Amino acid sequence: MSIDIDKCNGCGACMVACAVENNIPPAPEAANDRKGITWIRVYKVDNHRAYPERRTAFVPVLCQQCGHDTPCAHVCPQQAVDVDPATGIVGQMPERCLGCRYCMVACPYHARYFNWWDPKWPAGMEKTLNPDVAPRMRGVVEKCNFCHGRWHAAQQKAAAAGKREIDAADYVPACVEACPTGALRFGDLNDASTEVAHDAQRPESFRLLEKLGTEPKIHYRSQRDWVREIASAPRPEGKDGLRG
Amino acid sequence: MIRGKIAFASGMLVALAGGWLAFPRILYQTRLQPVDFSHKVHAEKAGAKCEDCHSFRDDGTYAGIPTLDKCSGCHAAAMGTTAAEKTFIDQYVTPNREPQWLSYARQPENVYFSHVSHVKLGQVKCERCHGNEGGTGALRPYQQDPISGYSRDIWGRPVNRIGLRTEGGMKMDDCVNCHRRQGLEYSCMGCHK
Amino acid sequence: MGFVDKEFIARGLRRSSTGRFLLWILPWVALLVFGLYSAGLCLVKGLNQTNMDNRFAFGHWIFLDLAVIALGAGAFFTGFLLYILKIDELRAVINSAVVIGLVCYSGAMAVLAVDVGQPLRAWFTFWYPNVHSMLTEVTFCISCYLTVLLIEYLPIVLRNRKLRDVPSFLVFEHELHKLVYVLAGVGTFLSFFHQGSLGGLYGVLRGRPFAFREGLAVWPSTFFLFILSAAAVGPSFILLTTWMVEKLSRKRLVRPAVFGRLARVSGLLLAVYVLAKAVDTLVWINRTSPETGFQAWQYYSWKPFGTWILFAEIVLFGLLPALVMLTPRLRAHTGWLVTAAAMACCGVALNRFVMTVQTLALPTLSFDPYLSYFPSWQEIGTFLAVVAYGVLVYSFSFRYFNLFPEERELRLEAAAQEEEPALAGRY
Amino acid sequence: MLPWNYGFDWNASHIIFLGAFYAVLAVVAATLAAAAIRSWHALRAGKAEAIRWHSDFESLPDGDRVCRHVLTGEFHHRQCPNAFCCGECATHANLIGRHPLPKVEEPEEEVCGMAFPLNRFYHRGHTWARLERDGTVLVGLDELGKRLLGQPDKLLLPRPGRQVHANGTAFQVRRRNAKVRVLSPVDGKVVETGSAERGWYLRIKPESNNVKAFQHLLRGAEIKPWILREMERLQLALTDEGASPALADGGVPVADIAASYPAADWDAVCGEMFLQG
Amino acid sequence: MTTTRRNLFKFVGGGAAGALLTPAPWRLITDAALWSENWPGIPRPARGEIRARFTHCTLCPAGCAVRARCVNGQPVSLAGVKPHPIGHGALCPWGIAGHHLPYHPARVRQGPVKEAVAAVARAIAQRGAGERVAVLDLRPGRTVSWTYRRAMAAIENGLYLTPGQPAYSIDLAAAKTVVSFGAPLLDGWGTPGNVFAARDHFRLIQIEPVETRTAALADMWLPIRPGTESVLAAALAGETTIAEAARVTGVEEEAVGAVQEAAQSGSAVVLAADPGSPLMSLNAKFGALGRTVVARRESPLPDAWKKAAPVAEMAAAPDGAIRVLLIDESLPGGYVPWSTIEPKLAANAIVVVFSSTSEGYARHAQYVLPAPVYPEAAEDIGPAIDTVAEVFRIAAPLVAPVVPVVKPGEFVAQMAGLPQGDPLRERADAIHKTGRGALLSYADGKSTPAKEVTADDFWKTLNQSGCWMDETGKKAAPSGLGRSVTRLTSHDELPLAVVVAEFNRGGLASPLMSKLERESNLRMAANRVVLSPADARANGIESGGRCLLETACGRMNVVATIDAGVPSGVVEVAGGPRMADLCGASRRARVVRA
Repeated sequence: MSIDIDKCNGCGACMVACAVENNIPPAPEAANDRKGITWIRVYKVDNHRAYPERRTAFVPVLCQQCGHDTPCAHVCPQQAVDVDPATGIVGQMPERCLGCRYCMVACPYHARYFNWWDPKWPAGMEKTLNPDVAPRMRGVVEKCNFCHGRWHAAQQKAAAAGKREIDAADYVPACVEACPTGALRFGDLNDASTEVAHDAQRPESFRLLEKLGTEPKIHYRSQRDWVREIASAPRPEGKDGLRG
Repeated sequence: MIRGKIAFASGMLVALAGGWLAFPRILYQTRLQPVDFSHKVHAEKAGAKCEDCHSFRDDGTYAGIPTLDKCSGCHAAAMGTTAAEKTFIDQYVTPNREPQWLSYARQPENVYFSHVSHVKLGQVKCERCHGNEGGTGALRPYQQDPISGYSRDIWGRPVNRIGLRTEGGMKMDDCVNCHRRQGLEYSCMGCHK
Repeated sequence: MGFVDKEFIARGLRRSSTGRFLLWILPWVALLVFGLYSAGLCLVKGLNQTNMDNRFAFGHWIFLDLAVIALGAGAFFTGFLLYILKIDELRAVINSAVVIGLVCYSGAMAVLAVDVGQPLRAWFTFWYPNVHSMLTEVTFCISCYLTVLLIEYLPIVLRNRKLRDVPSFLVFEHELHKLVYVLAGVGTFLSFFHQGSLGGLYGVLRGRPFAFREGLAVWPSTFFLFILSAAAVGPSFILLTTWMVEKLSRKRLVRPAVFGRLARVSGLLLAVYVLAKAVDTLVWINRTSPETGFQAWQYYSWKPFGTWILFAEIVLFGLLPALVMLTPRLRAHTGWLVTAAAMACCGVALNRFVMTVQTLALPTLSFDPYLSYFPSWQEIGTFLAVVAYGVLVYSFSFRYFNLFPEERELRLEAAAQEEEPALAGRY
Repeated sequence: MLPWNYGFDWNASHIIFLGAFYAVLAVVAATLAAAAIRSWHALRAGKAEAIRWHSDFESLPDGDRVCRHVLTGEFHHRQCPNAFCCGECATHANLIGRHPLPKVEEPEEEVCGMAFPLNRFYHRGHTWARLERDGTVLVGLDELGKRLLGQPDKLLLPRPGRQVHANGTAFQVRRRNAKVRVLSPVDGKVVETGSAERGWYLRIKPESNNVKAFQHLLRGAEIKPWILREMERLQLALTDEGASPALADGGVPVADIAASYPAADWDAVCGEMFLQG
Repeated sequence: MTTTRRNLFKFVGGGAAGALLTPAPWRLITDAALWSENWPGIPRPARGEIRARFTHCTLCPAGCAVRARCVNGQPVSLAGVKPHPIGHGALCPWGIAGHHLPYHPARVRQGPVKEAVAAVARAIAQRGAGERVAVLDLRPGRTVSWTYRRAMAAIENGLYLTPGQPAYSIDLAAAKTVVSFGAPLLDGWGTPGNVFAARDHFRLIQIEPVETRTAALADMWLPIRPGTESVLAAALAGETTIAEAARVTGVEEEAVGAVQEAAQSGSAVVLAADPGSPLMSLNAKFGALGRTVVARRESPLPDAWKKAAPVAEMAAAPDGAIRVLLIDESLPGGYVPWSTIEPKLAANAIVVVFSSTSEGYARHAQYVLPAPVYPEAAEDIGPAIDTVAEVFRIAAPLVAPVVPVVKPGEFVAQMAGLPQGDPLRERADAIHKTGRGALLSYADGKSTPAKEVTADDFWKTLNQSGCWMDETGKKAAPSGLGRSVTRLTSHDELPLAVVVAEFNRGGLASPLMSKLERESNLRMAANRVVLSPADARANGIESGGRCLLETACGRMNVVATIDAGVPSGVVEVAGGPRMADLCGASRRARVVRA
């Protein structure tokens, strides 16, 4: 996946679409930005300067689907996390998870979320749940899996047509589909012909905390120098410049 | 001393009997299907192939147990004289009420199973997993494990899965074994949702 | 009243009256009940009862578990010294050490059971283990070692005066005790591994440069540091507890020589640990961390975690107590001894705290806020339950089992002293 | 965990890890099993009493484990290495060989006002054994033992036909809070039970009448120093139990010591004197 | 231990040993784990046939085309319609989760319908001379708006009021430069898809006191002193000197110059946060009229509807004259601060609100009647501010109303005794009769000339999967640009200028909005304000602290966030009815600790 930060206006359509697609319940009363569940979260990032030099950018962060010894898959004690050799997508099996949260500790991108509460929808709203995704139970970890429900649907469609290979057009994650500005793009990075593969090669393209060697599969890009700096380690002096 | 041995042995005996004989009976709760339906009869009269009733939709999704309108297609009025049909028509067709069929092979919520990819791509026969349901004269009672909420067919009929025929169960192990044999083992999310 | 449970107390041991004993355990029982209530809340209502969150996925439960298990290392290490290295003086404390180990480990396990979101699935770790995960190693080793401890605890229980009257118990205890060195060996093996893998738990986190360490083969340096530190403070903690029990029960339980020996072992290992830790820290600051793009100084620019924490960990609570325990003149002085032991224990606790809490508090993404966390009363309560449980188990063991084999002897000696020195000389 | 579990494969890491795990389980299980089997055998072989005596002896304070040759002054300081089974003791053998016990004229020894007839053997647990003409052995409490237990509140004698073992329990006495297992001086089968009035408690058909069977028992010249030492121990025990005034040194113990020290924890005192664990 | 007790133990021991050799314990352990997968409280999504249905989003005037993924007819997710020439398949977060609204826990579920009818009838009958019956239509330009106007024409002294609706629309595609005075261009203004499609082709100059989402992505952001926009405008118009403007507004001179240059370079357009703002008249200066700013076109009407009440703004209504006020708040739209409405009401006025939320006018009305919410009601949406073509699109209902609702249109029609009938159908037929334009079908993206389909098919397609569109009409210059002057009564004693940084239309929003407002800090919740560190320090407020927002009209409990990105002297607030009521007239406030 590739994300053009210069396009993102932080509307949050991706976050809502994600929650709708993946049956993520609305926040309980006591939930806050530290206990909530947002498989994709748009962070409001700034250049640590005061008004009027302040400049803001919006950075959608989702599971970076790390490639090389994937931190979370590596530490899970009971194989609830695995990397699909075919797609490179990091899968999380809520039914196998015992909720030790070691994987969350291991993830540098905070892209994993724990079900602190039982999932609850307002009366009647459970009618609007997506049948292709199983709701999770309390006490397990969950995260973005590039809308596997949609992947299954695409496979099923291909199978119905007697094909084993899915049609790329049939499989687009909800966030990408929902993004009104076209900041998010999705495709096969290994296929050089795809847009994303091309995006990944751009000079202004970068990945978060690349030096950790986790080889994330989300390629961000921006023309603004200060935005590209967010890829690197935190700078303490800016810590009070952040909201929330 | 000897009395002690007897006590021990008898305790063991009681436990063994309970665990092997009583437990499987109390573990499952049994429910009857809403209508006494005969696959056999319908196979002869209505359609020879399973797909005739258990059809696929255009997008490849599996329609599963046919809905009432499919039935009322023929059973708008009584065709035979059986009591079963009469009750069916009186209770469901006429008031247009969907019968609450109990699906023996319904996988738990977190399983993604595509019939079309198995039947169409994999060339798997329905009987391979469902046994000869189509040939049965009557619907067997539906048995469910109330704790896990799984149908008994998922786990396989024998409670301990000992002496289970290869197609006898629909547990993850059974899927995996078959997939492994054909080198079709994917990631967790390949079959889970 | 006084004689209610007399027959359960070993002959020749002096124990307070039943009444006073009940008085002593009463507050602890109350604490236990409260703790169980808060633990129940967490189990029934879920972990939303805690103040942990997606960033602080590990809370003070994990930190205290690590600390407790490190302190409990006294059990295996004393066993190792006594049965494998045949340092016979330590027979005087081995029983007590076993009980302490049992308490620490079982307590830690209990808290872990509350800490995980789905305790009903905990056994998956055994059934579908991911053998590459340090946590798997921890789970396996700790549960095995807990079993071993229980078996080691069995003889102590069976030696109870009342139980001994049953011939089969008596004989079994006798036979089992003959084989206890095997268990000690197994225990040592297991403990070395899980103490290590507890350290590995953090060392392998390449996503957390603050914790990430290089190492040998699959084991990061923290693996070995944790083993060392645990082995080092284990004896200190035994020393500390024994001293406390002596003070509380106003009895002499072991000979000063034993204290001395424990301190010497502890001090020596602590010194080695401090050295290793220092080297490791330098390597980490100058190589490991920069390679991941994180400059080490930045970790310490987030208050309150200044460099002082490094100093406290390595010098104040590491080097200092080590020196004290290694200097014969200071060692001879109980006050110094106990203080040093206490400091050593604090040092390890601090180390576990840093590894757990600071690791999580520090931001990794440049736009992360720096977060702080304070446990909720349910979390604290749950842990207090473990403390209370520990005190209770130990109190009962101390009352009804012979935790300090030398106690009777020492009492008679004391009596002899006051009777008349000349006489005493002949015993 | 098992080869047919999902996620298992035969690679090095699985084999090493689970191998180690199962090895540990095996060792622990084996240890337990071994202990169980051996204790079963021991029980079958009736070693229980012997084991009890040995483990008791282990836990006895040094003062109670002094070698009999310290009594006779041949040693200044020696702990008995083999639980008072002098028959197995090489040292004892050659010491006895070099200088046997001096003869004593009087028929009985009178120590601190207590009479100890010399026509019998004394066990260090304050029982005596007298060889009868019919080859049986009478077993009773010696004078000090009597005075310690005074008039027993309860007396548990073994049924005739029961086997008793040297250093094992002969019979049990309850006095105040004291539960005393009086130790048998000899191996043998109980043929008749006596009582306090009759002066003896058990008539035993010993397993053998040869010297070895009585070798571990005190006799003749050993009695006096032994009893003196026992008096000191008693005194020590009493003071330790906070019983004052203690016996004046060499003072004559009253007929019922227990009665005269109501404050003392009699169980502890008797434990000391009757070599209980 | 007695032998019996010992034997009992042995019995139990034997039992335990035996049990381990049976499947029972192991199966129970497994089942316990499986139970944790579906223990009580975890819902099971309904399975069934999955089909796509189409409608239009009524949550804002943009009326984006929506493709709903439905299971057994029940929508489970919404998305835009890719081939749509205006929408380009884009939806905003509110639109994406729109299908949750019928189940919103805070929805108005019942109301005193009969009482309201009776009371209104009585009031109309008994009202004195000169007393008015008024309908306040928050979303003018719909077919139902015409129903209101006809009704008000049918009733003596009827008044049809709106919050004001621009008589122009903006042709972004034709614009090379956009000078926006605080218009949330990239965050809710117009039709998102249309704006973003055009975004790459124009230069955006955002003139705004704080850095909003739009400012953040603008090519040029001019931080301006709040309330001094008119001065800058004057400078751009050449009515004052640039130096003067720079002094007053705090914008650098060269920046002002640059804007002027860009604006005069042709095909520029000036936008204002308030469509009716006098700033819009700048467009005349820059010759945008008829090119980028064109006359708003409404789709054809049945001739029978010509007899309709004129459109008036609330401000224009005579004071104390309105006896009966019916407010159609069923769709969120413009909002007239209550402080503006109150003086217009007669002493014994009856206010009836059709609404699904208790947040808006429901707080002031005697009768609150539950209105249908999207996607329950068949509605049409008038052309959006950035729609140049003539369009007619119907929001076909996707679910039956889950609570007993009152359709405001029918209520008013009945009240005025209008002839029965389906206005939408009538209008559709009228449009079809003209034979102009084309019918765009969403299912296949095909566009067929209207004259080639029958009236019934026309109607059917409009309701199931399409819209009518006529782009042929030529652009005309709008008349009466920015006529209305919004007076800002100044309360200078209040230290802080209020800036609405979070665009919020009011009305219900899906519970999933918690993802943006509470589970992350992406959007400002209604109860939050943002302050500069200086102001916060001055009032002793720390970040996340509870405090009071006080204006001339009242006070409100809020949570403060401190952000160095906010200029001192400014308090950022989120929009919404409450906030509008709170600082409707004046735009100044004070924040104090609670």
